Amino acid sequence: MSLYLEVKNLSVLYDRAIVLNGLSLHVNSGELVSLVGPNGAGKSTLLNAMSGLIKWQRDTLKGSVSGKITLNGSVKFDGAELINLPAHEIARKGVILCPERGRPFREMTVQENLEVGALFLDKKVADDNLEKVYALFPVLKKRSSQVAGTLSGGERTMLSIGRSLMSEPKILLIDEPSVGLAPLIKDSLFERIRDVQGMGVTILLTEQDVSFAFDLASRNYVISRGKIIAEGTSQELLANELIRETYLGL
Amino acid sequence: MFVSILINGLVSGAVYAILAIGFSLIFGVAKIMNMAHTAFYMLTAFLILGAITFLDMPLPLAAMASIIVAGLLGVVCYKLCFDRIKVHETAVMIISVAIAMLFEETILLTFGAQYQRIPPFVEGYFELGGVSVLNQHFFTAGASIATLVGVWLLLSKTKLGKAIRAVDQDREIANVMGINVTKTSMQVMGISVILAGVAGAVTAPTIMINPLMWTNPLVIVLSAVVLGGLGSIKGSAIAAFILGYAETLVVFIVPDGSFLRGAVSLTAMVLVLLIRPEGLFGVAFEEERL
Amino acid sequence: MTVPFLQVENLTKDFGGLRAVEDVSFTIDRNEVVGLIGPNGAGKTTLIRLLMNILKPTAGKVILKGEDITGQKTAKIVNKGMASTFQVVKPFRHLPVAANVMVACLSPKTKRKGEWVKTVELRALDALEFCGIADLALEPASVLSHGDLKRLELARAIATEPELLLLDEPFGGLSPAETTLVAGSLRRLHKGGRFGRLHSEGPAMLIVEHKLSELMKIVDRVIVINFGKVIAIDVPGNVVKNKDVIEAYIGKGGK
Amino acid sequence: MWFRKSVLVIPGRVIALMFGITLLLFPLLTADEATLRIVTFAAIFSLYAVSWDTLTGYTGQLSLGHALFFGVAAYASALLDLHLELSVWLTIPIGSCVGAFIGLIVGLPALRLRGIYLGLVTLAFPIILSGIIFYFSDFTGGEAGLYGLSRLAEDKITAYYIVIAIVMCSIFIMFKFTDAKSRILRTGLLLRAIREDEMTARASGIDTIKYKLLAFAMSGFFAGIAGGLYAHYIRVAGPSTLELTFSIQVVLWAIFGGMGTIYGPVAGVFILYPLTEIIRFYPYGEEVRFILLSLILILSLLFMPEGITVWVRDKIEQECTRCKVINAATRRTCRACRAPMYLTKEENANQGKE
Repeated sequence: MSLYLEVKNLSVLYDRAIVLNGLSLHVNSGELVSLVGPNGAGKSTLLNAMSGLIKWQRDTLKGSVSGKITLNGSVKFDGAELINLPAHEIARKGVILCPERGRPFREMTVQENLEVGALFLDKKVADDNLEKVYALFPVLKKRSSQVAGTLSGGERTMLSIGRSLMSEPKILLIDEPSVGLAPLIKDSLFERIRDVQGMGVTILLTEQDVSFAFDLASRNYVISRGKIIAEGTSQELLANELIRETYLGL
Repeated sequence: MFVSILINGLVSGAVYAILAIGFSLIFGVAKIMNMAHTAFYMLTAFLILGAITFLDMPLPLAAMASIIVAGLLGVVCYKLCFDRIKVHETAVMIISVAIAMLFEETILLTFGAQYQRIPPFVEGYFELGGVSVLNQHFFTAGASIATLVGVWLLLSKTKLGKAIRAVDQDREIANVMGINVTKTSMQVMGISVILAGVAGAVTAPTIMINPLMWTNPLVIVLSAVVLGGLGSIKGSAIAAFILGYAETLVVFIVPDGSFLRGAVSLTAMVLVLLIRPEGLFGVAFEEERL
Repeated sequence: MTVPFLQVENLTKDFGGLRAVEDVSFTIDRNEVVGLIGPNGAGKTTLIRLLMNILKPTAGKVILKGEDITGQKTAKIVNKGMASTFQVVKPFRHLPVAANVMVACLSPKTKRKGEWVKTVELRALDALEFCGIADLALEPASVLSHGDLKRLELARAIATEPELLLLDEPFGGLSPAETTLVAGSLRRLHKGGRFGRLHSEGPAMLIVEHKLSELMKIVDRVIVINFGKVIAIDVPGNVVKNKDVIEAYIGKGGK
Repeated sequence: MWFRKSVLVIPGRVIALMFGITLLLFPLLTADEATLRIVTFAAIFSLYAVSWDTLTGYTGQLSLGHALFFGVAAYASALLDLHLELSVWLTIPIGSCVGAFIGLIVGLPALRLRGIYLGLVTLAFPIILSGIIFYFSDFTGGEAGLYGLSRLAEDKITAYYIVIAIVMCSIFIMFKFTDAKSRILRTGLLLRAIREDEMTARASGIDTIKYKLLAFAMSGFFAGIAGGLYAHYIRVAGPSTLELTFSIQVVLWAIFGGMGTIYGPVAGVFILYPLTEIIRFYPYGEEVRFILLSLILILSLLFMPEGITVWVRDKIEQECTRCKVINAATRRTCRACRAPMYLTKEENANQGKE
């Protein structure tokens, strides 16, 4: 398996507050890797930094919201350096973020939401992708002309995954897919994520729900205070008493 | 009476709607409170006047050229001013006021302060229900509504339109979905100013034009945008029609009270906001209030 | 029969169609430390916001010291003796850390004759010292790290001299060593007394937390909620054995 | 001693002090009535701009219709003067109280609205009021306004000193009222807290509603003083004091000078207002003055988006990173804790690189 995505020494500072502290990790092609850790550990910040959002915030908002932002390190994807690319270029290279709670475009219909994902592709490719997404998530087809703001939590997450699939991703960065979902919906989402992986898409997801993440992923990282604390398969991590107690809270 | 209220309300409502849509587009996409928006409307009217008197252009050509020039000027303003300090939202707002002032004073200097007239696009008048209505009014209403339909088609059918709406609703997510937000913002600035220009061109023949004519519509547009719920393009258009009709009604009920026009629509806005702080069509998300 | 210190009756909250908190009832006594646990999205944070009236409950009552405080202003509730920390910390970013706490020291509740105006700075410093971040007092809050912000939030809450403290993930994002430290301070705080010029009334506490091992050491009772409903209220020893609780936490497979 | 320690060593305060002294000695420097008039107006408008800054810069309640307070007080003073023939020393305070009362009324929607929504609602009030004033033109004078008010004082120089004294005292009160570091009044800290995050302030037990209304009332009161002085100085209270441009003008001044600082709006007014008046005396000045003014505004905001005083302040003053005491930028060690200042500069530069 080839090294696909490699994050090296990534640091993010909001003013002088360190959110990511020289973090490194890698994802191989075709893998499903999970990133678990408590609130405020820096999971979302990591995904945002990889997808170019932090860079965008740094350049556009210039700290008007949360102070001066500093971003250092390297994110290599398929041999290309991403850290200095604007977010839309990163997306066009096939690294797509599914944000926490989906964040659909609320006032657009489900179908329009999906179409936005493929705006930079040809119409024909976009239509094909739409078919594929509808086949994967029949529930979205049922709701295709409904305004996205009225969707339930699970549907929003599915919509955001579907929206990312529209842009023919090579790697999906899914932020907290299971947050706030009922067990039944969690289970079906679990299956869908497996299906997406089956389509040949590499996935990096963050989770607070350790059992959900560990069942799904082939390899896991434990993150705490902006650093990777441990890495390994679910069995390895669960076998380690210290990590289980202090970081996973099991 | 009823017919003329209907027509006049329609005319002013449609024009305000065009202005309000342009304003809320650039506000939604680039977070710019463009107080110079209606100054572009005034500018276009005077560009047309200039093109007719100094360059002897035929009216339709003059109108087209003026709208395009205004649009280009808008993009230049965006590039030179707004884009460079977009972080400081208050500074952006003040710069737009300064730009509006600059336009106003330049026009004052070249054309003078007196009221001037632009010939109508179509001559003559028309009897309807016992009232004579100028054909120009029909033209203005028709052109405005055609523009509104055009904007609606642009926003709902084209790729650009979808990109604009996506950026309007969530800039960050639109960005990570592969949309170039900076480029879209500039395009929207162009579109927004062109809309203001269209509004100026179609209204100019129905009123006396004057360099100070941008303040009153600005107040109406601001209240329409807030009344409709900031960020809701549809809401601001509908609110613009409501305010347009409210204004027309006031003029009919209190004939010599044209100074009350602004006051009444603003009172309506204040009352609505007190009852529904998020505007008529805005959505309040309780979960996000903290 | 005595009136319980805090009594929550049938508290319910709807978000649009979603019922985030459903028919929650429980009581807390004056000298109790109670844990509130449950999986992500179970409604713990919503419950705390409902108690503080940051969100308006759809139905139900909150009774503090025998007085119905449902729907009263948040500031008024704080002045009646119930304070809370938030999971998402929002400090006054451009104000120094000390000033952040001083704002809480200025609330009417902490007003005591004569010494009030003079001791505001000193009491704020004492609160910071108690939480272990006195050395950062002059820095603006925007430079604090996540862990320090959590402690600032705690300092702000205890500076209002509460009788009941609602803590939303006080250990969230803290390292194990820091967690032990903060847990220790919470225990000291609960005993009450004076810390420098800071007066602690030995508040009762309701603690929302994910780090169960730490939590179980300091609490007297645990409330478990899932899908907005209370599924168990018991002493820590029994809760871990409760079948419903295990299922809610580990999931149906029991893996 | 206190004065030498905390005023004379800080360049910004030295400039403020010199400015104050210059204002007091101004009539000795020039006897030109037109110049004196410009400075008097600048003083009145700076009080007006400072009152806007208290509300928007410090408390974060965007007011786009500040002319309301100014105009209402001007009209109230004029009516009291013309109909009840009260003395100037009564009409201005009563007028300002009316301003404060109007502030409270406008403040009520502020409890539900925030940001640009609030700005738009405040923008509406003066326009609504001027509609009413035109409607009842018999009582209010309509377009021409109320004229023939009694003078502040018989001669110009006395009037100048009255205005300067009142304005200086008012600005000093507001400086104390909004100073977050003040040890006497705590309102400054609370207002800043409300601007930063209202929810956190409430959770700290602060009744934010009370303090927001207080800010509105204070702001209305001092804008009212400015309005009363203005009306009595030019002896007319007209609808121009309620115009939209007059509301926007104050925002221009304050943001040009630097929002959220008391000295910023003062500097903004004292730079921009005399400038627009002086240009008039030059050939073609009358025609091009607003063009020049807007160009100056655009350029200065492009390079100093946080306002001119903030830009200057950052050049001449520096905060010690250790003890947060303000030092002159030229100092090499902190005057309070003796920590080396140049080191902290380097530290700041290196911050991003670690």
